[in-house]
Amino acid sequence: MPSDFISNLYVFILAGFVGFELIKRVSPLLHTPLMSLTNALDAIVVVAAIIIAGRHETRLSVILGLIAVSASFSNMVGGFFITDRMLRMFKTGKPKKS
Amino acid sequence: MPSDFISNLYVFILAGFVGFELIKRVSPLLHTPLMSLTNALDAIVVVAAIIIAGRHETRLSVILGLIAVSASFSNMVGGFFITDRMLRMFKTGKPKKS
Amino acid sequence: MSQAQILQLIDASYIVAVVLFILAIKWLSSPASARRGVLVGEIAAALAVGATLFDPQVVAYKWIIITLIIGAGIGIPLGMVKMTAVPQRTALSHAFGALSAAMIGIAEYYVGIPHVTRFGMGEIGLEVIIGSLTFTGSLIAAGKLQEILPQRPIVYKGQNFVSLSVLAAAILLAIALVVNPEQPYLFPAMVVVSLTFGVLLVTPIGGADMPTVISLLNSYAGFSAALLGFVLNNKLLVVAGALDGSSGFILSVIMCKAMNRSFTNVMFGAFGQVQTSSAAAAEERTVRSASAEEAAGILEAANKVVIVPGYGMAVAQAQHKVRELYDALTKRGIDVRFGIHPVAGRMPGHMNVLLAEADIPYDRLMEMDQINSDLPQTDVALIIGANDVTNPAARTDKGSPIYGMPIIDVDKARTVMVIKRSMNPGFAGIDNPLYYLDHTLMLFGDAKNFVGEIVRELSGGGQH
Amino acid sequence: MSQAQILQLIDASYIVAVVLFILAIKWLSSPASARRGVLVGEIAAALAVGATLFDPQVVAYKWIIITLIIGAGIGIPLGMVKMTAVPQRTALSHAFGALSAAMIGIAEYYVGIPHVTRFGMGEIGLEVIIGSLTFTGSLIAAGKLQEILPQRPIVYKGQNFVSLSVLAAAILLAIALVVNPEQPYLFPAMVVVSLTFGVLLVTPIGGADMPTVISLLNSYAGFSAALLGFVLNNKLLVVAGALDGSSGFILSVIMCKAMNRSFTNVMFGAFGQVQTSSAAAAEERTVRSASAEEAAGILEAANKVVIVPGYGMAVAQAQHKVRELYDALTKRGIDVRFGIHPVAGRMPGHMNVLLAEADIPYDRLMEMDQINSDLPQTDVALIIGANDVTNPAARTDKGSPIYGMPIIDVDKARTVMVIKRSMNPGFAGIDNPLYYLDHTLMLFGDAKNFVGEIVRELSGGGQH
Ligand SMILES: NC(=O)c1ccc[n+]([C@@H]2O[C@H](COP(=O)([O-])OP(=O)(O)OC[C@H]3O[C@@H](n4cnc5c(N)ncnc54)[C@H](OP(=O)(O)O)[C@@H]3O)[C@@H](O)[C@H]2O)c1
Ligand SMILES: NC(=O)c1ccc[n+]([C@@H]2O[C@H](COP(=O)([O-])OP(=O)(O)OC[C@H]3O[C@@H](n4cnc5c(N)ncnc54)[C@H](OP(=O)(O)O)[C@@H]3O)[C@@H](O)[C@H]2O)c1
Repeated sequence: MPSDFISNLYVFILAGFVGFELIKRVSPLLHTPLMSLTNALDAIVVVAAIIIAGRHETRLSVILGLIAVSASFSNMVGGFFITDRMLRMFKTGKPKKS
Repeated sequence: MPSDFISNLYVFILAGFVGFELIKRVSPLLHTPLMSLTNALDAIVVVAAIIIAGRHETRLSVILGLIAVSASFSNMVGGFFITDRMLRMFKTGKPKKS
Repeated sequence: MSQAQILQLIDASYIVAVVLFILAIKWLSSPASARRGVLVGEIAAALAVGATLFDPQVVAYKWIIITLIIGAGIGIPLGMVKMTAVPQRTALSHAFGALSAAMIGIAEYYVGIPHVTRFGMGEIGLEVIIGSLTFTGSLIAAGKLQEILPQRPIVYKGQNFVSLSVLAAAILLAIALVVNPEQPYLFPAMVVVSLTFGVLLVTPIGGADMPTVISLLNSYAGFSAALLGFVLNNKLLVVAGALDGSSGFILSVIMCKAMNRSFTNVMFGAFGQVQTSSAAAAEERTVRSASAEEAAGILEAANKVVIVPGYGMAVAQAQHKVRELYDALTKRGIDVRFGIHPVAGRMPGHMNVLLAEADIPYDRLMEMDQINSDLPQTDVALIIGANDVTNPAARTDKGSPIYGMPIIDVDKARTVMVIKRSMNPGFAGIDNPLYYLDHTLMLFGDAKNFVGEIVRELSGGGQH
Repeated sequence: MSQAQILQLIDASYIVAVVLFILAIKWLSSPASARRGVLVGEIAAALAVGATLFDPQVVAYKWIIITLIIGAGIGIPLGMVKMTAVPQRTALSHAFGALSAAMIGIAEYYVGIPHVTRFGMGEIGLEVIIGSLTFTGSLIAAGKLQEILPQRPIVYKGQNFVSLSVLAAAILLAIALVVNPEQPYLFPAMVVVSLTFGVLLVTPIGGADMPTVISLLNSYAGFSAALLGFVLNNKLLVVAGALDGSSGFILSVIMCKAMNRSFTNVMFGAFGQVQTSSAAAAEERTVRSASAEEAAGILEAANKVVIVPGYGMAVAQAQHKVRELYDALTKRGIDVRFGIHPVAGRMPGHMNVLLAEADIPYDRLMEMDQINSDLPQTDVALIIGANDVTNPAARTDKGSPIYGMPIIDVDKARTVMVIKRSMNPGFAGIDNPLYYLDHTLMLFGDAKNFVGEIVRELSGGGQH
């Protein structure tokens, strides 16, 4: 096992625990926004896509990379956009809270 | 910044979040055992001590390492021991729970 | 600035992004802080993307900028879809996410050979398999939810066997590649087989199980991103993927619990085939139905009303009419609250979003347990396009497919009124004894129109 | 087994250990699962230590085994101390932990030079500074708690200035070493200065603030371990250290909140100097005191009794007598519960442990908020060796040093009885208006004896 793998494994396990502890406490009220937000965060793969496409190695890698760029970036934009749209709709009856 | 440092930093930050989320939910009832348990876990530095002492490089490093071995191992043994002793004392009135 | 410095800045910005990502999810946990969560998420994403553009490896910008703009062009409309279309939008976004993960993995492979190590090959293989099957699987799911594809499960004999052997084939190809990464023709084969498996996996699943499937695909998408992080040794991806993965996983567990069903049952149970038999048995027993006018009268007489919305409210787009009803009743000093079942509708939190869209304050939306303790003291339970989530058979009838599923105990209320178009069953395809109780009134009609009529009655003039 | 394989197994076992460590803390959160938590913690530790012994780098075993045995020999007695000695034991264990962290850091430096990089030097320097100051600081804290050293803060003019400049010196030395790690004589200097700073840091702090200080030192010990993990690139240490560090930090925050004081005030406030002034003012006002017999009578007449224990119960070792009292009263069908203030006693959870030791079921131990809502319906509040945590001045008297500290509102009970030896103030050194209320009875005497007498009265025979 290369040492990179080991340290990535640590990061993965720990991030998994963090995610688990945080997400199981998200109020059911917000489960739909939760889905779209995590989507948007996941779309951070765009950084990898940018590098692949930007390295300009083979025609194939560039094309695949560019597809990945637009696919994931559309997720990022759309995900944040719709999440915020949904959350703006949540209002409390009692004056000033959210 | 060497790359090892970066990955250790990730691990540190994530572990910090995990610790924070978990520990702030420990019932005040158990704050004393919590202290002694985390102590015992912290005593895991003994593994580093064992390696330093075991590598047998300089007389100084061996001596310091051996001091570290007994200091931290005493924490490990004592910490687990007293934590369990305390927890054994916690009994509920209602039959069977803990 | 020297290359080394730039790389350090990129590293630093990624670490900051990771922290902000975690805070984003932390703050999403309550409506009060949720929007702050989105904001930091956006900042983090902008930071990471911005920093990456300065990466010395990136030499060609023109097309990246163009594709980024294209991406934004696709993303914005997808961010503006109607709330009722959110499920299919979500499925589609999983497809996109998985697509890019797969694309990058494939590119890595072809750029890498002949220098791909066995270990690296293993990582890439796994990543590409999961990415590909999630891609096609999510597309099918989106199709079913958009009702382009048939909603009901498409099943044939020995299909689970076929699907699983296709999966096995994909894995075997991956193993073969690990043994010797130097076989470029095996790689495309693996991709194709994985894509096929995605299709086979989702097609046989009934439309109403899609939400669970979506969340499951959500976690796959997340894990493929995390795996990509392993392949590229990019910890930002590992963290983001792990967060997304665990979120999808937890949501699907919650759903399965709320439906009292197991993963395997959802994935391979081919749930939701029309079972007219039980529905037929219904006809004998008598049902009392009522008009909008009568319904309005009963509501006016009540002090405490609980409204239980369901999938039907979503399809009928009735949420705004429901809001009008809520206003009319509260204006009369009647206490109106909403009982939200965790799996009411077609995705977790579906009802909350719709009602919030109609400006109903979220502190009026009660979770199942809260509302169940109040229902016995409730005068009227008004069910709007909900069915399974109110089916008492889940409590009583051991034989019922939904037996054991926690439900909203509307039958405990003094009067029960049910708005739906017919006696047809809900997605579980089973009859609902609730409709035959003496204190139940059926209000037949489309949710939107019927609620509209009630509102008109309440606002005095029933003349039309 | 090949070296590479062994190293992989060690890596694997460390990862498993990390997961188990996290589960250990997760399960500690509730009494029901807490012991399981300890168990997995032990398994993880055994696994990690066991695996490490096979590390190919380890060539000399004899002395390691011997020192391990010595360590166990020290640890076991330290694990058997009386519950009242737990605070000093904890302080001592921080000292040990910090000691080993520092030792290893120092060894790394001398083994490393002349090949220590600047970055590595920075890590080592920081690690050794924190380790050393935590070592001496914890020793002083332990000494104060064990009352070997004077409890009350030792202060002189401009002392904060002196302490901080010593710290500055340590940091400057570290920086000098980073600039050029090749100056072996600077390194010992840095260690000595850091050790000195630890002493200066804790000596001026009052004995009763030690618990906060302990938790703070706890987090330092944790962070030095984590830093050591950075130095040795050992992620197991990083995680364990981070967990320990955050735990110590959170506990000290909780304590400061519960005392309504800031970190800086605790660290540099030199809190708890005797302030007889206010105590003197007391004498004028009248106090009603009562005998064990009267107290017993009042308790017998009550339906709901709340017992509020404090530091006094700990010093008097009265918990077992209190248990007898609890039994005697519950036998009479009286509802007895305990109101536990978060900072009652001398460490967080102190009272819970003592009462649990005396076999009082933990579901009778109520947190401050729970009990406060019940106190108005309580017949008798019996305070045993508690003072500050019951001082109404915290609610009313803006001038009081503890103003704003949340307290247990015993004064709301119908009758208040206070067992303490005198009118002397508690650690905050301030007078307690509670004692002058009309419905307050002072029961003067040592907690253990007095409770014993009450029990004897209750069990009929007061003749002795
Ligand atoms: N939310 C989730 O995450 C999730 C996930 C997986 C599965 N599910 C399943 O989805 C179901 C959700 O339960 P549910 O009670 O919300 O929905 P349901 O059980 O599917 O029932 C919806 C009812 O609404 C009525 N309806 C449909 N269109 C209507 C319209 N235009 N106007 C008025 N009524 C209309 C239908 O009756 P008519 O045809 O007679 O009008 C139908 O009986 C549960 O079985 C749950 O297990 C949900
Ligand atoms: N728990 C923590 O983590 C923590 C941390 C930091 C600070 N503190 C501080 O410690 C204090 C704890 O409050 P507390 O009310 O528990 O204790 P306290 O305010 O210190 O009062 C203890 C009382 O017990 C009495 N006492 C002493 N020995 C006794 C004996 N043998 N028999 C009977 N009574 C005896 C003393 O009065 P007599 O001398 O008249 O008997 C004293 O007034 C708080 O001020 C808190 O801020 C606690």
